[in-house]
Amino acid sequence: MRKSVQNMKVVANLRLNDDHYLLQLNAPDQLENIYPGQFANIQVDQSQSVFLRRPFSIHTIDYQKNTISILIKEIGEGTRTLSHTPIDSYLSVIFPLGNGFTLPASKENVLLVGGGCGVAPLLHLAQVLNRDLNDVNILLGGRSEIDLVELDQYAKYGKIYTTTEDGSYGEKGFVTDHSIFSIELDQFTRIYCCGPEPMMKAVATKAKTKSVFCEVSLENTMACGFGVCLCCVTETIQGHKCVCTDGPVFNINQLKWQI
Amino acid sequence: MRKSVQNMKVVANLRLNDDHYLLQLNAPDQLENIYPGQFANIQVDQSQSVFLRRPFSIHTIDYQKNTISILIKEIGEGTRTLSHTPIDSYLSVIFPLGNGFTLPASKENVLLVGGGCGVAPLLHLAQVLNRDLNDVNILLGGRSEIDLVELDQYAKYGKIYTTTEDGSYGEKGFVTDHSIFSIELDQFTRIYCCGPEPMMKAVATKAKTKSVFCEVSLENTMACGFGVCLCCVTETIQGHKCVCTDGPVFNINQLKWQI
Amino acid sequence: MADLNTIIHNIKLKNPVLTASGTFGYGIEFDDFFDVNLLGGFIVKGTTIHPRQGNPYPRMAETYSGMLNAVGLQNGGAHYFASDIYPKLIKYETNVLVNVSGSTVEEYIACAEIINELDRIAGIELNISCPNVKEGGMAFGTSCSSVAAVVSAVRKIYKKTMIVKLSPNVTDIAEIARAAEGAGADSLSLINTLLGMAINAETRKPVLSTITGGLSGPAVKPIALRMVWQVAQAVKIPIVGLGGIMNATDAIEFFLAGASAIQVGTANFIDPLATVKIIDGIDQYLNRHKISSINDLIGCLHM
Amino acid sequence: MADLNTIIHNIKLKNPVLTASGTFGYGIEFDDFFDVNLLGGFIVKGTTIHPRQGNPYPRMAETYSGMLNAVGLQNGGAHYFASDIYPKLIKYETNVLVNVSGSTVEEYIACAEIINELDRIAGIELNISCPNVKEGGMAFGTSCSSVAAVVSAVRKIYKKTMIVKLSPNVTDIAEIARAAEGAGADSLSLINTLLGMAINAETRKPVLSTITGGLSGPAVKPIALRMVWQVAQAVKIPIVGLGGIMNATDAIEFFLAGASAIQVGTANFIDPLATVKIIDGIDQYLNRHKISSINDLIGCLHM
Ligand SMILES: Cc1cc2nc3c(=O)[nH]c(=O)nc-3n(C[C@H](O)[C@H](O)[C@H](O)COP(=O)(O)OP(=O)(O)OC[C@H]3O[C@@H](n4cnc5c(N)ncnc54)[C@H](O)[C@@H]3O)c2cc1C
Ligand SMILES: Cc1cc2nc3c(=O)[nH]c(=O)nc-3n(C[C@H](O)[C@H](O)[C@H](O)COP(=O)(O)OP(=O)(O)OC[C@H]3O[C@@H](n4cnc5c(N)ncnc54)[C@H](O)[C@@H]3O)c2cc1C
Ligand SMILES: Cc1cc2nc3c(=O)[nH]c(=O)nc-3n(C[C@H](O)[C@H](O)[C@H](O)COP(=O)(O)O)c2cc1C
Ligand SMILES: Cc1cc2nc3c(=O)[nH]c(=O)nc-3n(C[C@H](O)[C@H](O)[C@H](O)COP(=O)(O)O)c2cc1C
Ligand code: FES
Ligand code: FES
Repeated sequence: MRKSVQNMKVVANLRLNDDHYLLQLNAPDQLENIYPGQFANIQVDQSQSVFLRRPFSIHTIDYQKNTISILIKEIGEGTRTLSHTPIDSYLSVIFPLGNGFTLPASKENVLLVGGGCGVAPLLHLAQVLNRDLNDVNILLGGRSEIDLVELDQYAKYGKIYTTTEDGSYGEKGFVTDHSIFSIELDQFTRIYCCGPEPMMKAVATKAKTKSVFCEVSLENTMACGFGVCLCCVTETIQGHKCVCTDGPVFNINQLKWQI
Repeated sequence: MRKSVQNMKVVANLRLNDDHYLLQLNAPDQLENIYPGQFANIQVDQSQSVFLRRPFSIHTIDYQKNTISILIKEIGEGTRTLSHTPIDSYLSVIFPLGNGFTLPASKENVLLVGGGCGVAPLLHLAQVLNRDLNDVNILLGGRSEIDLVELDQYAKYGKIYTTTEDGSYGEKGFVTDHSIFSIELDQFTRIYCCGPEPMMKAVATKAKTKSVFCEVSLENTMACGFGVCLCCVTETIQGHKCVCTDGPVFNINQLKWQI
Repeated sequence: MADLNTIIHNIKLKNPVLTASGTFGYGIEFDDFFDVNLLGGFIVKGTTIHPRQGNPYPRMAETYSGMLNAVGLQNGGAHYFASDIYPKLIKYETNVLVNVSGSTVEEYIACAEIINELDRIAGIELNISCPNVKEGGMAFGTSCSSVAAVVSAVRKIYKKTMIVKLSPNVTDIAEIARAAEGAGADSLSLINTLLGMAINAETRKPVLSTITGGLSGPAVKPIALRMVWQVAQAVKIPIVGLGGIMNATDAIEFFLAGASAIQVGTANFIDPLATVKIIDGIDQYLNRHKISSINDLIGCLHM
Repeated sequence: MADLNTIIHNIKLKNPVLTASGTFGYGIEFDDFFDVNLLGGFIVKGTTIHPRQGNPYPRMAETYSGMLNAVGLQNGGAHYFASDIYPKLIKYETNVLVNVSGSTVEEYIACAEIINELDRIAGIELNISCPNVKEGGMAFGTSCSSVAAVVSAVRKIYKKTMIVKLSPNVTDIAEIARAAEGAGADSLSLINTLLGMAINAETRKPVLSTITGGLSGPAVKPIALRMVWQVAQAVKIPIVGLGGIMNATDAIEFFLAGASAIQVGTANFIDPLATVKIIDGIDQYLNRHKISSINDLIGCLHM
């Protein structure tokens, strides 16, 4: 689908836990193919101090109902304002932006790793991978049980593994402490990872050790989101690349991470 | 009542016509004496482009329910945003500000003249004058019938006269074209006037000709509303005076109007 | 409760929050809102030797995240201040400073001499940066030689703390700051307003009676912060930072950039309680970061 | 439909709306959003003779009604532009201009010489005002002598329309404008970004890798408008106004202040359709006010 600016109607706004909200947005124009990992840049016009748009991964797409959903974690004024958008109001959304994850050409055994709000793009990814008949394994981590939102949704598309730092659910520890990393990592042909940078670096290190294909979805502060301001660069082996257009998904071999 | 900053709850928001809204605001602290003609300075924090507060006359007060009401005419971004404030949300309000109208010491025959949104402070004024047993006459003008909002409310406190520019209600013409000005003006001991500046000047001219006491309520752009920025001055015979603290009500003899 | 005490030359501040001249009246106007003694101090409105009517209306234009003003130093003059206002200010236990302005060096001197006689005035802030007067004002603040001339002249006759308030409308703020320091300033405050303009597209006229005016408010904060940081590298005397401070976070940023105290200006119009909230917020920040004194924050930007 | 045609020296514009360098990529990035040929023209990103990696991340900080950037002229260099980008731009029927930058006068000349060879480039915008590069850039734009030096040097070798883009970080913009005019500029564009700074109070570090950066967006509009107005009184060559233009009303204000055309910068990030909405809005304004041509608005501020 070509990127465009659309006024989307908020048709549902669900509070998942303390600071996570699920917004469902209805598009005026027919949605076309959106790739897992692509994102939307949303205007926040109900706040005095927010000036720029805020980027959010496309969490799910419903081509029948012509809606996308966005998973929002409140961290500042922009996310707070957006997560309180009343139903039936409109948001200006630029989408779809960026490149998605590289999908397997034929059936593979894949692992999705997500932590914190990094899980957002993984639901759509899991759904597409499952549709394409891959073996989908999904490892989700959080600080505590309450952070593991929408497990039932993920379970529709693959096998679920979980960790919590306090041990309240699943294995205790960080995602990289999960037993899957010590025993079974080679069985996966691809790892897709999304979450806080230290977590993605830890996963990338494990993947690199076992030479498993690994893609990560980066977050950077953005001004435009479509490749014109050059503010969102990350260091790659080919120099500065824009996270918004060359990413947000990068193969770990492209990045200059010390791993 | 001492001026203060209060978070007031919007308990009602009534649309009166195309561009007039009546907001009812509930105060957390017990309201004390507020004088007719005083105003409130309200923060607009739901808009990206509005920075300063917006001043509004106190339209009515209910000391039992602890509410004040504000009559808003939409003219720009600030008034548009405020008039769309949802019920149960909160507004930051500084009030009561400014000096009110000078009330008669004993029973008098008074005329209130209002046009456009200038009518706002006159309802509270009419009520107080009526309570104090004055003969209250209220002349309200508009472009058309639809502009004459809340006539039934005013009628509770005095005798109503009306003009419309298109003749759709009352006498045809501007307020100063009303027959009251040609025949009966001397019978009034006081005229209180509020509305667009050309209208107030026309009324002031009539009052001056017949040497009738006349007070007008001015509007100026304000930054603070409580006398510290010195941005809201008007020319008086004693030099620059602040509309927010020396006014908004001025005796026409104080002003340097060419009348 | 963290230690919020700080010092500007000879003035002890119980906390580093002052108010900006022209935005706090004579303090008295805020008595209804809160106990003004809670402030580290306040700076009363621009005072000149002769009474001034200021500029004609309109004097104000709202802008994106800010405002333009063209008040033009309306005030009753130094004698009126001494006779009519000063007696009302001696009730305050906190520091009161007077912002002194003039059209000529002689006027600055004459005004400062009168203020010098007032015991309870802790110091003056020399305003060489007002963009809203035809003569003098900002003109003094935009070249090193004129800065040096007016500052050294007033220095000769004014004995208490003299803060010099700099104009941001210059190519090289560090050079101006050094000129003021060299001429005897005890402290520098910055920034005054940036010269701006507003036009009403409907009437096709300038909004302000004076065509141009001074821009203040959060819109200017990034410029103010940059200048405070540049000046902090350039001089040894303490800096009072201001320009667009709306909340405690903004204030912390100015301390990190090198300000020993801050002033709150335009924010007073939006929230008359802004200063007290900022004092509270600074205390909370220091506690949360386990910093025992505000002085451990000043100029401590990690590079 | 009012007449929106206007002229900047030799460049005919079908409407007075251009885009600001560094905020519109190479135009191509907007093809998805709208037909770029609707614009009066666009100015591609800052180009230097040698390829530049730009500054390290982070390069951006959001501010009240604005943003700071420290991109630092990341670009593939003039040769890359000529060989790889230019061929993609010849499809456009509207005016394409190149923003030319350098660290030395020689670099400016070398870059302009390459652009001079490109038939379909209508002109250059000489960027003597970039605050985000260590050498050259803004330094050229802040003194009359260096402005004259770089402008006259490039003038000798560049034959088509040369717009000189001024820095707002100066005491006297009119003086700088006259220096550029005297040295052979065909037109002046202003303003580039204002030098600003952002600090993260939590990490106690500057937000930008370069500590300071360039402030843009509606926060700076009043300053930009004032400078356009001052420069319009000072020079005879046409002015291209920019700085914080978000909508048609903002644009009208710049025309009234004396700009013959305007550029839209940061607004493109917030609304990629801002330019087309502004063109529409200008047309509506002219019709509503019964003004037949945009040229009857330019500099027509009622005093
Ligand atoms: C491609 C992409 C996809 C994203 N997808 C999602 C998503 O699906 N759901 C979701 O909740 N969030 C997502 N984010 C992050 C989201 O955009 C930020 O949380 C949001 O912009 C913060 O805005 P704010 O105004 O609430 O916080 P701000 O007030 O802007 O920031 C609060 C604090 O967080 C820091 N911060 C802000 N943005 C980022 C960032 N991107 N990376 C690191 N630190 C930051 C700031 O420096 C500041 O200290 C995504 C970001 C990107 C770039
Ligand atoms: C003491 C006082 C009492 C008031 N009482 C009421 C009231 O009870 N109800 C009510 O609806 N309004 C009242 N007003 C006017 C109200 O404050 C303005 O309409 C409001 O500030 C406009 O804000 P805005 O953002 O909608 O318009 P803006 O976008 O700020 O302005 C739109 C246009 O209107 C002009 N404008 C704005 N404010 C004024 C003004 N005060 N006088 C003349 N022109 C102006 C602007 O120049 C601009 O051209 C009062 C004003 C004052 C000073
Ligand atoms: C309405 C108004 C009046 C001002 N009057 C003065 C003054 O008399 N003397 C002075 O030095 N600065 C004056 N200033 C400038 C402020 O003291 C301050 O330097 C400036 O507003 C920047 O701070 P802020 O953004 O926090 O307001 C005035 C500012 C405003 C908005
Ligand atoms: C991200 C970014 C990059 C910029 N790059 C350049 C540049 O390469 N050359 C240049 O002359 N100006 C550059 N500018 C300045 C803009 O062209 C413009 O002068 C400035 O942003 C003010 O306009 P605005 O407020 O409309 O954005 C850049 C601005 C931004 C925000
Ligand atoms: S956010 Fe502008 S280029 Fe990526
Ligand atoms: S609005 Fe500030 S003094 Fe009247």
